[in-house]
Amino acid sequence: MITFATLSIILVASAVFAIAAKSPVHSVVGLLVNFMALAVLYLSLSAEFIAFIQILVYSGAILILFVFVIALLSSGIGPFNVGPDRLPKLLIPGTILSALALGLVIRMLANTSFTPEPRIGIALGPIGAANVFGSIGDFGRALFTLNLLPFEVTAFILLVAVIGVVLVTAGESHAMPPMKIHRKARKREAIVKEHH
Amino acid sequence: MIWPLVLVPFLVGLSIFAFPRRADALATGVGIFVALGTLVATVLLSSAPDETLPWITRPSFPFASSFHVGLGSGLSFWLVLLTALTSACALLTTTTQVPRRRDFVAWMVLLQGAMTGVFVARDLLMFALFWDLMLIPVFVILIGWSAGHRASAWRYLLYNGSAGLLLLIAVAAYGITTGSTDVLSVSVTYLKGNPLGPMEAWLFIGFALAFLVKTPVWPFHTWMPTTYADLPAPAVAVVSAVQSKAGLYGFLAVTTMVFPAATHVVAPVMIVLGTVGVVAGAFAALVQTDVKRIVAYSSLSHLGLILAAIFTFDPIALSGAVVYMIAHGLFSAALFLTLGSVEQRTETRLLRRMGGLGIRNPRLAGALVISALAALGLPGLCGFAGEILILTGLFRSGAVWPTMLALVATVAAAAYMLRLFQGIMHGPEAADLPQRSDLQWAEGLALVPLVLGMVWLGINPSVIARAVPASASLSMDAHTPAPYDTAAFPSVVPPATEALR
Amino acid sequence: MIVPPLYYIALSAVLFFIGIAGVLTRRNPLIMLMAIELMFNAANLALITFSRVWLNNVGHIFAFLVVTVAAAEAAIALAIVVVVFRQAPNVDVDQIAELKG
Amino acid sequence: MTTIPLTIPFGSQDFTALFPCFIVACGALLVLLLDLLFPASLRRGWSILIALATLGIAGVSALNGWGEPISVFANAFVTGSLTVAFEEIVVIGAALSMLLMYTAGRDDQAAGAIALLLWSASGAMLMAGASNLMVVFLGLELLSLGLYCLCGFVTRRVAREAALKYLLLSSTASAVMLYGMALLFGATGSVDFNALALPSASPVMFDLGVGLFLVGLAFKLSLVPFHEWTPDVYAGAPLPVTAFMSVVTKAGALAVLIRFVGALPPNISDQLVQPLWVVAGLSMIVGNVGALAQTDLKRLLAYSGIAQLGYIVAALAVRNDNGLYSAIFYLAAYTFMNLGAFAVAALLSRDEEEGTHLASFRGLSGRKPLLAGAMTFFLLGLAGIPPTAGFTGKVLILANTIGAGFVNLAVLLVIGTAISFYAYLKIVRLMYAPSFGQGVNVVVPRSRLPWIAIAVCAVAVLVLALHPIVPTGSFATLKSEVKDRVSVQSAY
Amino acid sequence: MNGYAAQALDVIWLLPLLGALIAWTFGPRLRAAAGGICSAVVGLAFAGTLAELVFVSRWTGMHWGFHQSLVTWVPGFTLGLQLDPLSLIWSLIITGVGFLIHVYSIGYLAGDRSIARFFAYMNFFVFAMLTLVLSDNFVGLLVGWGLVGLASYFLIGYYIDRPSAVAAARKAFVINVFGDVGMMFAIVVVFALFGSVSYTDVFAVAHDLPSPVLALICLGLFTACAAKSAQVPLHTWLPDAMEGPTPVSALIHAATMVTAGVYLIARCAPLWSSSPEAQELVGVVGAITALCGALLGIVQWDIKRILAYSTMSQIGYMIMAVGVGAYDAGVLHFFTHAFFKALLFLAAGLIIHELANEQDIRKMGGLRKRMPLAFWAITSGVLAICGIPLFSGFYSKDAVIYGMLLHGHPILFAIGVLTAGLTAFYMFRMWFIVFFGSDRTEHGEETHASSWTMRIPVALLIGPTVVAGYLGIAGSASPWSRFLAPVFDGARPFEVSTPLNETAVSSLVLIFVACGILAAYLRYGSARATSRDTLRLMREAEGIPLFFRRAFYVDDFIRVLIVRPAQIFGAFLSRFIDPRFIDGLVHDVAWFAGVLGFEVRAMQNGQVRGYAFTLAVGVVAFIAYFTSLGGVR
Repeated sequence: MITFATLSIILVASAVFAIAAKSPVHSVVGLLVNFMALAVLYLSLSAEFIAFIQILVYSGAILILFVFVIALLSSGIGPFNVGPDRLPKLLIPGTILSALALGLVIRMLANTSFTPEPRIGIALGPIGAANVFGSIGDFGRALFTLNLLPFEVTAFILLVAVIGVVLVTAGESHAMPPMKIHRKARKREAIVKEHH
Repeated sequence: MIWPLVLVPFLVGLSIFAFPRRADALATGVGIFVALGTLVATVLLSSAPDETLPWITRPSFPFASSFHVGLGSGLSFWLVLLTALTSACALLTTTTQVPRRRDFVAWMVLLQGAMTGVFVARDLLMFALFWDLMLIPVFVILIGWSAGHRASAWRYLLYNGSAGLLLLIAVAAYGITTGSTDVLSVSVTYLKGNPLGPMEAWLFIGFALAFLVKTPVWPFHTWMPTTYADLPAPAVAVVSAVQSKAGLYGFLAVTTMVFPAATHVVAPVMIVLGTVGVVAGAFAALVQTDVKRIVAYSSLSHLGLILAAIFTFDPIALSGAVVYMIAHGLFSAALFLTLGSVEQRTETRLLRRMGGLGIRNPRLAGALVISALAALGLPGLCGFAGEILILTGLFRSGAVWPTMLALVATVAAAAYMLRLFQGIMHGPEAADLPQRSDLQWAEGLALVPLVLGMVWLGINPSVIARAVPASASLSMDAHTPAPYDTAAFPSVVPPATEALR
Repeated sequence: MIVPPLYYIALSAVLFFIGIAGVLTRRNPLIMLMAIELMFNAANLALITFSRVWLNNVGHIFAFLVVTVAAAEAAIALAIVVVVFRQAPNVDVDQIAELKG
Repeated sequence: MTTIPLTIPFGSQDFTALFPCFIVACGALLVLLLDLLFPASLRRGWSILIALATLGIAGVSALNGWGEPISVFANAFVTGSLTVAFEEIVVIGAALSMLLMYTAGRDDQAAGAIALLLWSASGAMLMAGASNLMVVFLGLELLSLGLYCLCGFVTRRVAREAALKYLLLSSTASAVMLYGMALLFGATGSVDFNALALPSASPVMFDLGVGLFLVGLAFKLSLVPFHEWTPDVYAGAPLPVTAFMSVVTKAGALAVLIRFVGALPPNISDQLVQPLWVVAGLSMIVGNVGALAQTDLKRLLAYSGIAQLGYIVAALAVRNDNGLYSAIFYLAAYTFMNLGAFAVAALLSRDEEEGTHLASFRGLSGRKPLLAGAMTFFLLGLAGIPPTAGFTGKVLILANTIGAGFVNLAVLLVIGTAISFYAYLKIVRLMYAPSFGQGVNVVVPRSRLPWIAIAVCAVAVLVLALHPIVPTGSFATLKSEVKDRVSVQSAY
Repeated sequence: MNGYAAQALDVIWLLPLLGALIAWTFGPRLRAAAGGICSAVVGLAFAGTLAELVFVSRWTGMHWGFHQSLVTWVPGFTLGLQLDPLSLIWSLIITGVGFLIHVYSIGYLAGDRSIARFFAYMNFFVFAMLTLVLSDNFVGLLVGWGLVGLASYFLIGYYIDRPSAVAAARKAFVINVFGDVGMMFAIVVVFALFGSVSYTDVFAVAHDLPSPVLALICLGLFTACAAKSAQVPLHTWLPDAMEGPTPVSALIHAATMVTAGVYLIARCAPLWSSSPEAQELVGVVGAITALCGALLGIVQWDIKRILAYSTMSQIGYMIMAVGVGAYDAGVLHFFTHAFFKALLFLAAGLIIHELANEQDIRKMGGLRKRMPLAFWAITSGVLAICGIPLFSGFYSKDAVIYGMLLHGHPILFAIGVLTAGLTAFYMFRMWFIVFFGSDRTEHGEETHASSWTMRIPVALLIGPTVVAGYLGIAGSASPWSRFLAPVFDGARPFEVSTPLNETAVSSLVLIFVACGILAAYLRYGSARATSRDTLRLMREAEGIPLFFRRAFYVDDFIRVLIVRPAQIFGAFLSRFIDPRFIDGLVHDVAWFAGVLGFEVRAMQNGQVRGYAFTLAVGVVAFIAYFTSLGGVR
């Protein structure tokens, strides 16, 4: 219970930090903490394989990708600039709306009676043991037998990701020069015209 | 064999679009040929049996519909004839009056097909299909060939499109309630055994609004003056002659059959609306400045009278209504066609800028005056034949006030029709008129059959007077069925006699 | 399970709606994407909790698939963000509003 | 430590059932591979050809599944008439969009784009038969991920913007849907649709799960108030992608919706799906009203699509075969009418500029009468004016909704349609009004392929209107599919 | 023979139509020849009618003369023609006088550009008038009734480029249509009650009708009479109708068409005889018309308008007579009036023609020597109209006036006598001013000589003007009454004993006539009066009270009370109700939809966060709904 409480506090705090941080890099750090805490929470739920995946994929791959992009976008034009806020009034309603929805869901959860009847298919066991609920063996068997179809579909999803990214960015290499140069060129044209 | 009456115009109309761009004469010729062919074929097919093809079937669909066509009721036959005749005449006049003739002719032929479809449909859904189909040619002609502002096209669409949707929803509801929409050739007794219950009122309202708008009847008429004024003459001739009959045909042949109870319940309302239209149209026509609007408002007046007649369910009035429907078709077509010729010569539609055209165009003046006289109900011409039957029926069924008001409107009709005719043809010649020759052969040829029809119908309306759908004159009281019997015509017990004695 | 499962669900709900709030209030597309990742993770937490409760490992499979999809989506999303904002002076979704009406 | 043998419990029947879906996905690989072999100038043409061939094979092979529903892959996927119908719509939509591919991107991008399009299509086909929350999610993502990229693969700024907007909003909606799925899983202990009808461990959680799931579907179907992405994304995306999106996404989501709603416990499902009818009614009005003021064909069709999907969802309010059939019928009609209109726009497009601004339709009847006629025909169909499939479809929807007592939906449909007349016929006016004839350059299209699409669509719209006959063995079996779901796969 | 005669009836009836069609179709080529053809056609018809007279006189015992069916009009009901003594009399006048006037017109309109059109109209009129009188039913009657109105309209407006003619024509037609409508109403009632509109059927049961119904029918019919025969207050078109060429005035607006009302009442005698209220009404209106016509005739200066008012006044006599039941007298007065009024018009036409269309009598004077034929013709006509013994008018008018007394209407009798005096005054006023005194013409040199085609008809008409009345000598025993007996036998109302016998009445009338003539002589004819002519006449014109000059303000009343309100009502409907109210409502709805469209556009502001917000609102709404269900199972 204490573990759960501690993790909850960490999770909520890091999540709030992640979305409230000024700088995206701070957000990434917040998110990193969040994902780590989640992985611990998964362990407490006997999902050891998912916990590893969580750290590997999320913290290891996705967040690094974010850092990359942050670096890429801020390299040429300095730190992130923010333009004028077109919807300045959205901050408070947005927050209120989310809180309202959360309140509704919490109220629902508070009033509900949750009576699952666990199926006795596979036993719970300590983390790290083989062939217990949540172990790699258990997971792998399920993935490659009954859930073969979803697994195969993920192959195509990853293919789509690869080809899609190539397609989107391939267009870029042939694209117009960056806007600044473009603008300069236009200004020059205008000056030439004036001279005429 | 009835199918070609509908299909051929569609196929030909579409194929005309594929003609070479400058093939105006060819297109017109083909269009006229189709119309005349329809005319001849209709005469030959006058006693052809109904034909049915499945369309929507159960159980995959909630109700059954079929492509069911027939010329059975005499009214359909005459209206199809009228459609073909006016189309042919209108197309003849396009030779001088319309630019981009190939496309125009194509749309006109399509319009003819759609209107024919409305009149031969024996299935409610098919009826609704052709009903909505009539919208588009008129709309396109309004935007493509109208002289006026484009608002008229939208107004036309707004009124008629919405009303068509009401018809559609009512047909759909009818289908789901009864399981079939193929009912227009079923005997009325069968329908009496299958009441729609409380739904009948709502369904009838849907049908009735569509019919009232299309006719149009006061107060659903405000689309009409602008539409009639802006449509080119050949198109408006067909629209006013035939399309306006679709609504009346609907009341006469459709609602009486499908919703007999509701139709009888609303009769007083309809008579009142019709009568208001009679008066409003007549007086409004007195003060119009645009010649086509004069005729438009006069149509409102005449069509209102027919509506009132239909809802008396009196055999004489119904005969009159049928005669007057055809009569109105003839004279309004002739009026608009002549006004088209006039507009072409004067290059204006404003009455105050016209005058003296008859001095150089005596034949045009002759055509206009005969049409105008038929319209104002001059005894001996077709308008009178219908009018007196209608008034007799109205009076006989106790509608004394409508009769009186209709008579007042007739006086007004004389005033506005003469104002129209004299304003155009008489008086000093307008100084800045471009000098054009008298009626060209095509225009004249187009008017001849219409004028002959007006005279013939005025002398001999009995042929058409018989064409009352059986369901229309059906009395609601089961004990005194009054099926329309020609032999019994003069000896029908006059209900008014008792009232007066 | 010592901790009632609904607590986990409540926690996931909190994370989920923090994610939603992030999408609604932030203008930096990267942070919006992170907020969306947060929402996916909240759903994952719920899935894994339920999986544990029902002792049905299909929730794990589902969570695994979600992680995979999230990775693919992140890749695509970041590629799009890069091509959209590389030329833009501001990394701010508010400025990307050429399409409207 | 015992090793449990790893045997795959699926046979040829399971794989055959998914063959159409797989062949499309593999066709994409083929396109990518063969792209390396062709000279640059021919690449696009060959890619399109291969894609069409693949889709053709898929379309034909899918017909095998027609008949009784059979569940495969441990009830992750269901074949049968319903699935086949949606698969065919997806295949046709994809094939017709493929014919417009000449209008978008450079030749060297074509293969990639076509591959993505095929993968998206396969995602939608997966959704057509998905009967498992996971498969739904994966199908949805396979469909969407490809589309994010396709929206932004051309260099126009608006296309990129569309991609970004689509990405952000769609991901959010996916997350919401995913959360709903998690709740459903929690309430039922299973991801199988068949478990939905069982008594749930927490009814309230179940309800909320249904609600969030429906949000996700409503977003994909672009129903109000989840519609706002639609106009912007349609307007920004390249023309063939918009065309594809407007049909295929909807077909996939609709299939899921039908199956999901059918799987809900009958005694409470009315309450659970009620918001859907509200949303459908709102869509009819907002969609048509929004279309009134548009000046771009793609935006107009986006709003129109919002409304049309409103009609289709309204048709589902009737919980029987007739309602289902009318929805599918209307979807098919919408597919052809919509894609036909896009095909016309494709013929008006130039290299750098898509011919979707309404101004490019000015005086079209004078320049290209046949094209104008076809466009008029499609627009009439969308407006529900005969003789088009739109008319027949609308009659069926009206009859069904009225028959089921949803008179208010029928009335909203009629009001919406009346409003839409203006929106659609505005284009007809532009094409036929004489004074607008001048000032528009004649466009030489890059390819005449869209003509094929136009011809197919026109014929289909007419034939569906006049001969809407269902093949034998229609969806009469769906009811049993819905009811006999008491036996839940014990494997889960 | 009877069968042949009946078959010939439609030939007689259609001959003029044939002429009209020929003249209309080939008009431009025929030109002047059209006059010959059309006259010949009418002449033929006249000959045919005369031949029919022979048959009819042989079967005077038969009740209804000949009958011939034509077409089935509506199921169960056929239109037909019939020829009985009454219609025969009218047919003779129509074709006979019509023939003369046709011939006259050849000369009168010689050189006119569209003379063929004129003759087409004239022949068409003859056809229409024959339709009116030969029909055996009310519908045919109404057809003829309408068509004569049409012909009259065409002919009044013959000079289509003259605005006053066009206006006069329209006025005449509209008022006539008002009459048609009245008849239509009557027919509607008849048709609705009896299911038939043939005379035979209707008259057979006329006596059994309840009197309000009968009165209603008669009222409708009388509206038609009043409009067609220019009875007060529907008379205003007649003076204006003089815009037409003079032969038209002679034929239509004097001899035949305007007397159709007389025909109608005579024809419907069975109805009238059964309805005392209707008789009363008709008699009173006729008397008022006779008096008003005479009064207004006094103040006119246009020769044709004088004759027009005199026509109105004389028709008042006829209507009065047939109204109260003196059918023989009324019809006889029609008969004689047809001749002498046609003669007067034609002779006036001679003058007008010679003076190059001058119609103002103040600009005439002293024409006695210059135009002897016209002088003698008009003199005989004036004597006839004033009822001087030996001239036809004496017999017919006295019969009318005596008829008033005979049928118990002393007040009408008094009016009749008074009017006779006034008639003498205004006719002789015209006579003196035109033919005596100094020559005041302004166009002395530009006169057109009248051709023989004009002179011969005038000369020929002088004969019947004198002798036509002799048929009516000896009252009910006269050949005239015997001839008409089959028509009116069933409808002869009661007669009362009179204090005065016929001779005394004649003497009384003659005294009044003499006074009138004397007054006219003193004011216009004496040497003293003629010495200071033009100026005095002009001044006298100014002195006439406005009340008379504006013809009792009837036109103004009609304009203010009917025409203007109708126009205002129409404008209100079409310029306010339609666009503002009905269309406005629809327009507002459409406008609202458009505004909503722009609202939707405005909401679609391109901000992705905004879209997300909307989406979130939807999500929250869904959450709220689904959590509120409470998990009911």
